[in-house]
Amino acid sequence: MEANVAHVERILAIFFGIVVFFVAVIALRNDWKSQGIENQVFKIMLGLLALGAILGILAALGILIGKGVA
Amino acid sequence: MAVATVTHPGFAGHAEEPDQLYVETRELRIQGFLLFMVSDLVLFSSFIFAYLYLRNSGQGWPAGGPKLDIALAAINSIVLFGSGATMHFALENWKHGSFTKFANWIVMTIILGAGFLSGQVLEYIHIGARWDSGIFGASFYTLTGMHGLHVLGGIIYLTVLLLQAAQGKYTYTKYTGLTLGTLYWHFVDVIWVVLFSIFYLL
Amino acid sequence: MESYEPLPENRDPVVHLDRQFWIVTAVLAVLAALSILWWIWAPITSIMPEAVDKAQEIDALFRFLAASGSALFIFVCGYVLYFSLAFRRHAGTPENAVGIQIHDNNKLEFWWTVGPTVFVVLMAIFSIRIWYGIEIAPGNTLVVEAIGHQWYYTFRYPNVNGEVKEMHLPLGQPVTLHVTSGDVIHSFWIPDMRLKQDMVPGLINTMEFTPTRPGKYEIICTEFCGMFHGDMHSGTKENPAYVYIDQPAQYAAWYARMERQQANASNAITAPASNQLKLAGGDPQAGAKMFATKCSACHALGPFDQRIVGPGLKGVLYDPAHPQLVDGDQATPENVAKIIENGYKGSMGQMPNQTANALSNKDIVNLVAYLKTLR
Amino acid sequence: MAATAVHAGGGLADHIHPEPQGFVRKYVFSIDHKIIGIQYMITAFLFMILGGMLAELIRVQLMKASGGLMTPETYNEVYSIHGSTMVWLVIIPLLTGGFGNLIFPVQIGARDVAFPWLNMLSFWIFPVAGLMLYASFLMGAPTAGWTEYPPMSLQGQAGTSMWAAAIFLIGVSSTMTGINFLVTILKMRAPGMTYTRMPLFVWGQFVTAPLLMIATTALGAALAALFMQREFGVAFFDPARGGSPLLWQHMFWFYSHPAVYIMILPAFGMISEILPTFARKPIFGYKMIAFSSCAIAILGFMVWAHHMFTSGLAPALQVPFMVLTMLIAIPTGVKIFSWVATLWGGVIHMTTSMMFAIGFLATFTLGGITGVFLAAVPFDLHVHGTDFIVAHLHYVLVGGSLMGILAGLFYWYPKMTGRLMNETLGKWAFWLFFIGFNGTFLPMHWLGMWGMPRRVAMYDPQFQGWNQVASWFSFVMTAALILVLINALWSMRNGKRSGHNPWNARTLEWQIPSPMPYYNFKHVPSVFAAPYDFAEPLPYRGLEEELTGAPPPVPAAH
Repeated sequence: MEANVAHVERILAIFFGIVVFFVAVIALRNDWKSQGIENQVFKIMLGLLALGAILGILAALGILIGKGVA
Repeated sequence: MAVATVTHPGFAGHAEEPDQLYVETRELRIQGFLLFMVSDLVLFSSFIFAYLYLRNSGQGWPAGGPKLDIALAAINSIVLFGSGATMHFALENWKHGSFTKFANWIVMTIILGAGFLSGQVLEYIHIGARWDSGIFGASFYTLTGMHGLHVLGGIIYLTVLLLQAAQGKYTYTKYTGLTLGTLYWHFVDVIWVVLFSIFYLL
Repeated sequence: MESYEPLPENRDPVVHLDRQFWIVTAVLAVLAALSILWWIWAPITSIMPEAVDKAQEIDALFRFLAASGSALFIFVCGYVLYFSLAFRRHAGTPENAVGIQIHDNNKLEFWWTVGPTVFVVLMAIFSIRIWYGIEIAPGNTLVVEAIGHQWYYTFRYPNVNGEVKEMHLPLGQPVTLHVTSGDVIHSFWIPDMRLKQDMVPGLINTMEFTPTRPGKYEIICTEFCGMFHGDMHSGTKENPAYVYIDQPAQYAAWYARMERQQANASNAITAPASNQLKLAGGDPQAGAKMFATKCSACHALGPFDQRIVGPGLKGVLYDPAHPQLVDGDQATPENVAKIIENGYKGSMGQMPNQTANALSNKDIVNLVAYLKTLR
Repeated sequence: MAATAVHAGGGLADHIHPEPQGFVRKYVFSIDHKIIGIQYMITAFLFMILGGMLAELIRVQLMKASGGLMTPETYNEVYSIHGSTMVWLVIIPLLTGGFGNLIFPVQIGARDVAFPWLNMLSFWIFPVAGLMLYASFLMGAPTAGWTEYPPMSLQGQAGTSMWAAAIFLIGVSSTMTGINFLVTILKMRAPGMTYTRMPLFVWGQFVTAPLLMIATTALGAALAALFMQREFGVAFFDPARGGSPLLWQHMFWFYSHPAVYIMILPAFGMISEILPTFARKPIFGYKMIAFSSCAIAILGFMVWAHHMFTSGLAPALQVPFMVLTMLIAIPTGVKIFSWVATLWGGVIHMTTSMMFAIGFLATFTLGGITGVFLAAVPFDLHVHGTDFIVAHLHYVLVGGSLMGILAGLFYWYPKMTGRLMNETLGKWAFWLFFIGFNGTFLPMHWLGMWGMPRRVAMYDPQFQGWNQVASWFSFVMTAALILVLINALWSMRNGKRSGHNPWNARTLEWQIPSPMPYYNFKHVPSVFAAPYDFAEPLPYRGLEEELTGAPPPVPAAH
């Protein structure tokens, strides 16, 4: 049972990770030309969000796993 | 008046500068808020430094052994990152003048944030280490706890913003408060990218 | 608002340095030269002897720093004094008189940026050279451990069981001194050696030197360590922890006496059997793996004196030099297991316990089995 | 007057609010930066009296080698609170919250700081935190010095946690001040006030604000970790559970090294204002002074581990920290040389303020030179943790920061009260202070080198002679400070009326009445040059009505 839950979690994470990644990238592209300091910060944030989504996917796939993780 | 003054270069460009008292303009507030975020970032960075320092100081890592659940962490992180995306849409919709869409997206953001928090609670129950058992527990609970408090604060902040927006405090051209809320929420997300990496992926 | 007519300047507006300025400069140069000469020949050793080889180098650096620093100080203060007196507003000067209106002098500013830079580079090179000299260990050293306590020092010597209260060093023999603490941070400073290291719990700091002058020297604690920090120096009656630099023969006699005394004293100690683990059936290979991941950060696989944070563990169960463990118990497998289980906190520093190190009982059994294989 | 017409007719003045009338809104919970600055100063000077009393207790205790006045425990409490008070409750608040608030918004032609309410909050946290710090005396004060190294501070009495909480709160206040000042300088400069036209005091605040904002938060993290370990057993600094006592030292000095620049850069700015004003001469090398402040601030973040040369830092780290620390000597040297050159060829008005500024040059130079000594690791191995350090840090903090503060007090006092401080008393105070200060701290240089550790309640009797010298001179220094205090209080009522510009100074704050009016400027001025050309007309436009005309138009309500 425990393993099944983890399995479902991983699949969900991968699926939604891809969604979040693309949403972030599209938002970034739409925002690309906007001016003003807050928008510059938003762009950095969206880029990092996309990066985070990739990291999440990789973790769920078991490609990137730290030493301390059981 | 001396004639020389008028032709002095560098003067022409500065026609209208802030000339008021107690009116905090959008520009000032955003600037100040960004600086607040910088100092908050330093707070997180200090603890991240502490964690990495202890981990690498040759005193026997991992002391107080972590048992982290990578699957839970992955889905939980994606939930939080997703809330960043929904918050982005909320602000975009406000800019385009749609209160209903804005409200929907911000409610979704709040729900996702709450979901993340419950995921964190699950992780806390799941984990073997205690905060006083060793440096892993100390760093993990301090950093994720601090982040969790930021998320909690963010949820309250967004709720207040939603209520204020519903009461008509912001207009479709004057919405500095909403911008700040979005900035804050993004900040909380992005910090989690770092924390997720150093605790689960390193 | 001010008036707009040109204001009277107190001097010729052409920027030039007059004769008076150069006379003052010459006087200051003489004073600076005198101060440099003073620092070159200052009788430092008549106040504080240089007890070890490194002290001479540090004093040389100090002479260099003090000489250049005092020359600079004389020039800055000399000019400040001279300008403030020479350019004082006199009674007759008009109220709206202004000084010479210069803003910049690129050449001058360039040179007074380059000057300190050159000085800093010189000083850095000098300091780094001396510092490497201090850090690099001479071969064939006598290894001594100094341990700070609230509020006294103890010392450990190879082949001497337990801790001794005085430190004796043979003249001319290179010494490696490991310092650590059993409770809070202390510091180990012998002014006549010009050397100092903090004694940090959980950390071993090292000093390397060769004694060059026989005598009795004070040890002083300079890191605040609690109520009687001020009494933690050799001048106190309770724990006069002096360092004695002896002639080699004298030292040998003292050392032999210590070996005998401590051996007799230590036979009295009996090992308490507090261990619950069944040590039979440990897997040395699993233990070796566990050692590499959990222990090797702090423990070397070398002799006892080869310390990283804790002592080296090669042959810890068979070591005639250290028949006792750090907590004073005899070196039996049970007692080793007890230390791994409970951790250690005492004069030799600190070691995390089983829970903090995330070791299962099985791991401990394996580790002990592995340590048994090391001879 | 075209400019005036633009300002009067531009409608911008509409934002001016009526001045609050009730005592509480006007003087207690005020959001006016000038009132807040004065509040900071009064509070900080009160804490300075307390901290000074503690200092005298220390000196009396050290008159006898065996101690005698206090038990070692009490002595440890006394010097810990003395250090904490002077650093966090006196020098930093005076330089940033006090003089910063009072002067720099006016100097850039602003009517207030960017976030006046935040400014009020910053101030009110400060006395509360100060009282908390002193409340720790009742709970058993911290005893491990102002640096509170664990594991000593983990053993400390209950008040240590209170201490950590108090300093954390002060940190919050400092951070808010830093943000506030930075936004103000970035966004609210008057038209034409470019970065190279800002007075150097503004530059001092401009480089200090990021330090306040960034470094203080790092200290907050360290304090939070200490608090959590003490109260909840969270294992950060406990070697038995894998923690490291050195972690605290890293986190603490990452703040506290920039903090020493927080404590000196604004003073540099003050000196850079006072010297040209009284020498009637442009500051020499304006750009180099501004640039070197930036260099010091940036380098300041990279040198913290030079406080840990004996702590067991990895040998490979010591060399870069040593070299970077020595590099700070270069911008500092450039500043000192520029100030000395500013004196040359001037028409020097020897006012009390100028005497303090010149005294600053002498004592700060000595403090700076011994600072370079300490950067050299081999020499530091000898004197670390001794009275030599005490001498160095007091030469920098008392001979530097406090001299700057006193110079600034005499200089800007008219802007607060409209009256001048008494010059005769002031000159007496200067000479007593200068002699007393050097007599107190100069002997500590050789005491430290001979083997006198710092933070000791009793010591080797061979050092008693020089310690007594230091103690006697410290009484002279205290007398001087009391004289300054009496002078300030007496002059509030009885000082000579100053007029708006008693020193003939050229920065903006001197072009408006003393004490400064609620709105600072009736019309925000335009600026077209740096303020240091004493032979030229003033480089401002739009100030014609400041001293005479009608008050600014005030709407009924907002």
